[in-house]
Amino acid sequence: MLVAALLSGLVLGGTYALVAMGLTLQYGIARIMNLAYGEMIISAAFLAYVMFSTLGLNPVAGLLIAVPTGFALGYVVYGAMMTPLVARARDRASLEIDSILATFGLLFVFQGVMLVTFGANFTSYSYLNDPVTIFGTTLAANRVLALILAVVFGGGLYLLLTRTLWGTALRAVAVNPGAAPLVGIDVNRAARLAFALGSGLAAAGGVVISMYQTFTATSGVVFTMKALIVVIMGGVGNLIGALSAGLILGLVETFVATYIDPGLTLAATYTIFLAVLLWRPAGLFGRLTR
Amino acid sequence: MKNLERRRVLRAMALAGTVAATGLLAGMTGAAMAQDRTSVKIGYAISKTGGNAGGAGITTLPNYKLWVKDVNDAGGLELPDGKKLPIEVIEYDDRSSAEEVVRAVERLATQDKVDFILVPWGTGFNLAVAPLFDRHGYPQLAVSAVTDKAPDFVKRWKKSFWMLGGGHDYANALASILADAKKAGTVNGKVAMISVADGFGIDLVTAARPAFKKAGIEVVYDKTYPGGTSDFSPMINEAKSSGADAFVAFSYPPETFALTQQAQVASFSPKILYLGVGTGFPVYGKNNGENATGIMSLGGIDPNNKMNAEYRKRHEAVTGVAPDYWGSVITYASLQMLQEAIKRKGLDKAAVSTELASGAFQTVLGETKFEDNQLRQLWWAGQWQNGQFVGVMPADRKGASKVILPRGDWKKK
Amino acid sequence: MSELLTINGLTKRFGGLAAVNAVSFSVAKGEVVGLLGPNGSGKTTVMNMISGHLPPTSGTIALGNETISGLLPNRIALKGVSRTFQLVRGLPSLTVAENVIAALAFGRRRLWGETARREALLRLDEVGLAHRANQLAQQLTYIDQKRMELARALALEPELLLLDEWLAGLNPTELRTGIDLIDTIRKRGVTILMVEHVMDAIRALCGRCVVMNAGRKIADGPTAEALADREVITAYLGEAHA
Amino acid sequence: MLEVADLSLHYGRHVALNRVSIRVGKGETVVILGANGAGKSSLLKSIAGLTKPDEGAIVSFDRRVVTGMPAHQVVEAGIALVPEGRGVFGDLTVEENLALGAYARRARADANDSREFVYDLFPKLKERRAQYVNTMSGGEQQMVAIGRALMSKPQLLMLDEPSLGLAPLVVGELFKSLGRIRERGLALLIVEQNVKMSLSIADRGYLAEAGRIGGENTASALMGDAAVQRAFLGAPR
Amino acid sequence: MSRKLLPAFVFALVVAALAYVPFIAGSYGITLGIGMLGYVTLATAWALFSGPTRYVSLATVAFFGIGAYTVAVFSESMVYPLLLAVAGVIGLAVALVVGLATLRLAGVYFVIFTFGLAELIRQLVTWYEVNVTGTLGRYIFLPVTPEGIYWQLLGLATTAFLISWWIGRSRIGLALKVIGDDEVVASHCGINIARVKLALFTVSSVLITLVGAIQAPRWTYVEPTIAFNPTVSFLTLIMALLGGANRLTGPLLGAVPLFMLFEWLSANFPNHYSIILGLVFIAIVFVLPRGVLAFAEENWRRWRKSGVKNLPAVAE
Repeated sequence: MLVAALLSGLVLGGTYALVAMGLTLQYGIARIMNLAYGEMIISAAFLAYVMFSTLGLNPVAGLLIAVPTGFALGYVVYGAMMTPLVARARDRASLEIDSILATFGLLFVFQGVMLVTFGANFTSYSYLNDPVTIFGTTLAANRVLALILAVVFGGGLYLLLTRTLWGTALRAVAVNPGAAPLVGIDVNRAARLAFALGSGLAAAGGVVISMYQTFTATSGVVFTMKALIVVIMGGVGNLIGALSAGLILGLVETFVATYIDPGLTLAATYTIFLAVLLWRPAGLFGRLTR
Repeated sequence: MKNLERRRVLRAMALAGTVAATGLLAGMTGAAMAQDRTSVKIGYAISKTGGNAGGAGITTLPNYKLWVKDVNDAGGLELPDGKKLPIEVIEYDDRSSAEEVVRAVERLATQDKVDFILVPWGTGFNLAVAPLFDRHGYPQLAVSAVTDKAPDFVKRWKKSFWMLGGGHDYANALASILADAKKAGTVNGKVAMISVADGFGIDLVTAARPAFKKAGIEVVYDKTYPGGTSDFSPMINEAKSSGADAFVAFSYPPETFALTQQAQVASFSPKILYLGVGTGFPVYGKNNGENATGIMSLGGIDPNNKMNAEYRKRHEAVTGVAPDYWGSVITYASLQMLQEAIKRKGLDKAAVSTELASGAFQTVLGETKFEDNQLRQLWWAGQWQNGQFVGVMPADRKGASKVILPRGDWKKK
Repeated sequence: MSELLTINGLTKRFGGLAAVNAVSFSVAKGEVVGLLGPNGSGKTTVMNMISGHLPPTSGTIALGNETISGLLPNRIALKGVSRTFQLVRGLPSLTVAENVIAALAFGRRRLWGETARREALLRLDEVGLAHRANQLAQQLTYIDQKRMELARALALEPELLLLDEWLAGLNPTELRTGIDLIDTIRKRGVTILMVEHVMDAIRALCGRCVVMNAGRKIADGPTAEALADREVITAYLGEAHA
Repeated sequence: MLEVADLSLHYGRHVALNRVSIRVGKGETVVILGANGAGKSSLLKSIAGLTKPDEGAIVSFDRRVVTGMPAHQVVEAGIALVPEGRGVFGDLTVEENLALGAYARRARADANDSREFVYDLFPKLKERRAQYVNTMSGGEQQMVAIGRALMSKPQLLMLDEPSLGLAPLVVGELFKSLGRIRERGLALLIVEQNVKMSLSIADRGYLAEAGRIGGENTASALMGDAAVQRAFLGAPR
Repeated sequence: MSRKLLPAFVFALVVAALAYVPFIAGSYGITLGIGMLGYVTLATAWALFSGPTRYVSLATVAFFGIGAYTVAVFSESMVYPLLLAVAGVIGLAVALVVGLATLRLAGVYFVIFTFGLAELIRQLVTWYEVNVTGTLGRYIFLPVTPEGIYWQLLGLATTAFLISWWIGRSRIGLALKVIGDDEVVASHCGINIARVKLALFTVSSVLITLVGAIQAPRWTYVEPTIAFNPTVSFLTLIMALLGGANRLTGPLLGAVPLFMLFEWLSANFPNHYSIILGLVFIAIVFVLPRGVLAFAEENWRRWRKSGVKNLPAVAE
């Protein structure tokens, strides 16, 4: 039972972490509070669904199409919508409010387009719904694959951010946007790339989620909120924070469902989240900068 | 001082604007249309966005569209004098908000002055608009509302009709299936049960507990989970190790799909598997294929009912999606009843309501009739058999299929 | 002379760095004391701890017989300490008069309404800003913002006034006015502790100076003596490397 | 090499800089002396592209106009700034900070050589290359900041109060290092309050006062100038 | 004297006119009025705290839902006025606890915290109902007419407006403005920041709770998903920000047109509602970045400047 709960918790947490990583990039580096993030996820889920059911393309291959598409979409959205907002923002707070409002609009546009295209129906398809036994516990192959993908993407992103000059530059912008231009980093360009990268990750998350979850055109906000909670809990812009907060939440949910009461899983999520914030107002790995 | 004055002016402007807007509305509301009738206005508010959009998009909206097309293709709604008037539709999005649905229906009734109003989706929203339907004299054919309080509501709102039964009906039917199976020695009489923490799940589970007890069924696992749960492995593991032969989930569609998949993965194959809303969705059968066979849920159809079969075909042809096996056909039948009542009594809402309450109607369900403003000829339980979700309870109802138990093990793909 | 402000072993650490390290000194009632030292020597940190903006890591600050270290700024303000800030901090969306009323309304006398307005105008008049009372603070020039900030600090009717580089960035004429203004305040019996780089002003106003370097007190004495101290000169001008 | 003409700057109504003109020749070391609030930092920031000066200013470098260029392009032009408060990336390691110093295209190819020079200049950084910068002492952080600026292969290195908050011993080390950098042929523009120390390595100096640049003279002349002392300690009466 | 009394007179006249609306407007007009007044009150109450302090709260629906649920729970066992009082008291208690716990959070952390709070309360109510009372949906059969609800909301909106007006010219209003501009200066002026914030948060929360309590009887049936619908928080926020959260009439000027816009869109474009709404939103952000009122004031100023050339410039 314990191993089972642990593994299911990791699988669930892996998905949370994967979904949150993109948002933490967008918020931490590009400083855009993207409320349409969940809609980007769901769009990718629909894309994966269409590719699977009409082209017979399996979702892992679908990633190769969805992730670049997401990246491109993010790049365009930032260029068209965010650049003017960034240009006119007086300070961080006003950009935050503007981006909340603008992406709130974007949320509706994305959702509307999906509703018109796909209707409001529950959508799902069955892929790799086969049992896999790990340490004597049976898990669904698609969920294990989700965990593996989360690890691959998380690890890939970690390497990208820590081992390449380009990634280091992105982190530098997150750490000290004021000093980044002094070493020749174009902060706006870095922000745009980070936003696009975040969108690409959202697309990856969407494809992964579509493999084992039912979704509708209107379920994006659920993911936005889960991702936000993970991001805030981990500390804004902190990749390791997002990973660990995602895993913690997944484990907490599974353990509460197993040992206490499934009815309290979400309550437990929010309690943990609120407790973390009260204990460390800047999140687990965040630093208060005032 | 200039500053102050400017503020004052702006403040006054703001207030004046508010007053003007309100006055304008008052004027608009008073406007009436008084010309010769060239159409029948039918309106509805439905969740096109928000949390309820998924359910409404499967059960309700396609049927509204199908029915309007059917009627208009046939020349329109027939009135007692034989004249046919086309239907003019006024459609609002209630955005899954109780406040919106109330306002939208109010608008349909008093501003658009529609002849009839079709109901919104969901138990809560049907209750929210019931006082309005009643006050403005519209018959309310509440389809997607499962409530045990229907008899009370009928007393309160004389023109309301409740068409999907109550939690007790479904729970009792399930209890009797379980009891029979226990008697036959098919199962051990232990059941593991989970339910969604939502009006629907709780209604059913609170009805099921006493019903199971009365039928001598022992509930060995009984938990409630919050809506939106995606990982059921803890609950499935508990249920698996509880020694129960039967697993019951009063669940909503996303969870129904997830439970089916995760039960297969966990090789949890109870002899009786009963799942909630969503089991009767065509996509459920499509996704699960052979594995769906034997799974039970609420609703069902009579596979030999030709009219129903024809309806299903037309539904799929017109709307592009197949109807579900529970509420869809009843939604369509409710519209046919309305259509027939109008044919008999015209556009007088009171007369139509009386006719609905007392008359008998030919619908895709066969002959359909309200008892105390409630539709009781329902399939309280159904089961996937041969690629269709057929009604099995009440067993003595005409067209009932026989329950096949135990259901087979999961098939490997 | 009775001591108004007594600082004892005051220390502030940020992470591992001691910005202020075991500093002790006192200021007597009615005195004007300069707190000097090169940039980064910890003067502003001392001011911040006196006004309650930062809690000390260790050590005590007493006002009269009362320990004030560790209290919140609003409590300390009510006990009679007010200040100006190194980078002038106006309240940009308020008018100049409102800036001063803010201090009157929550200060020791809790004035409000017409009384507060009249009083605010008096305070503004003192610093020569009464004619700008109804302008928004953000429309003021730099020097006028400094004046407004001083009026606001005075509105709290402090016993101890902390001036953090209040004269910085003023041109020679403005500087003259500024020095005179501080002198007037001093004559009213307000005790003043000022951080300042404008040495002419220090020499003109302060009877005594406390000099800090790298978080420590290096000199404490009559102004001319303190400024002639070898260690002080080295601290300011540095040492030519050998 | 660097020519600044008529550079003025406002913050709201506050005039921070008033028609300042300075120049720095190739390989020359120039200090700007002056009390706080004299606008020295604003001048460096304007040159580096971090703040936008008022209309009419002309900043040219190597006969190329760089006025109004965004900061990241100014770096490409060959000007590096070590800002007041150092501006290091605290949550990154020493090595990463240095690597980022060579982010500019002009510097990438020679990153390894530059790093060798920096490590040679500050051996301590080599020892601590894997350490997070915000865990280091002020002097070490200043080394990182200077090292990072050197990584961009500048022709002109600008330093804003490099000795700020450092212990006297460390300041001495720092200026020794600056001397070595100077020997490499880099031009240095230093804003500093440590008058003696900075004049000792400088060729020329300017005296800044309340947004204006007053006197200009050779370093040795300034060293004995009473005006300098007065600017810092005032005149005894 | 007339200068002072005129606005008060106009205000009273407007309130009286609005109170008269149910007699002429018909039931849809009343319904519309209820929705509009509801949001005007929510936005005004929200702006009361969040406007000057710039703490963006998403906990609106937490209190709104508490109000609705309290009425649902006690509707059978109490007389109506008491019901509202109890709802208000519960809202107050929760606001105090939450306020004490959260006011040290800032920026986006506060935003997400308040959002999480709304969800947490919803989950806890659900769990309690399921496990303790065994029912989830509750029926409200109160003899309150739409007119009654309208008038109550009008009264509440008027109250919210008057409180907002009073605070704007009272000591505490000044304190809030000072805090919004610079917390450090505020505390150095002797302002007890925590107490001021807590007081305002509580007042704002109680008003919001009462909106929920008054509106709930219209739904007949209440369950947590209905009462704690997060869109309420978002819409309130958007309306207040659009109008300008720092001004007395700002929330009003945001709530009324946006509400009408939503209504018009969902009536005329039920299928493309989302897309159009989204585009309108984005357009608003780009065209009216600082809210309707600020936009109006700027244009007013510009108009004054260009129209009356001989007037000296603002600075003089």
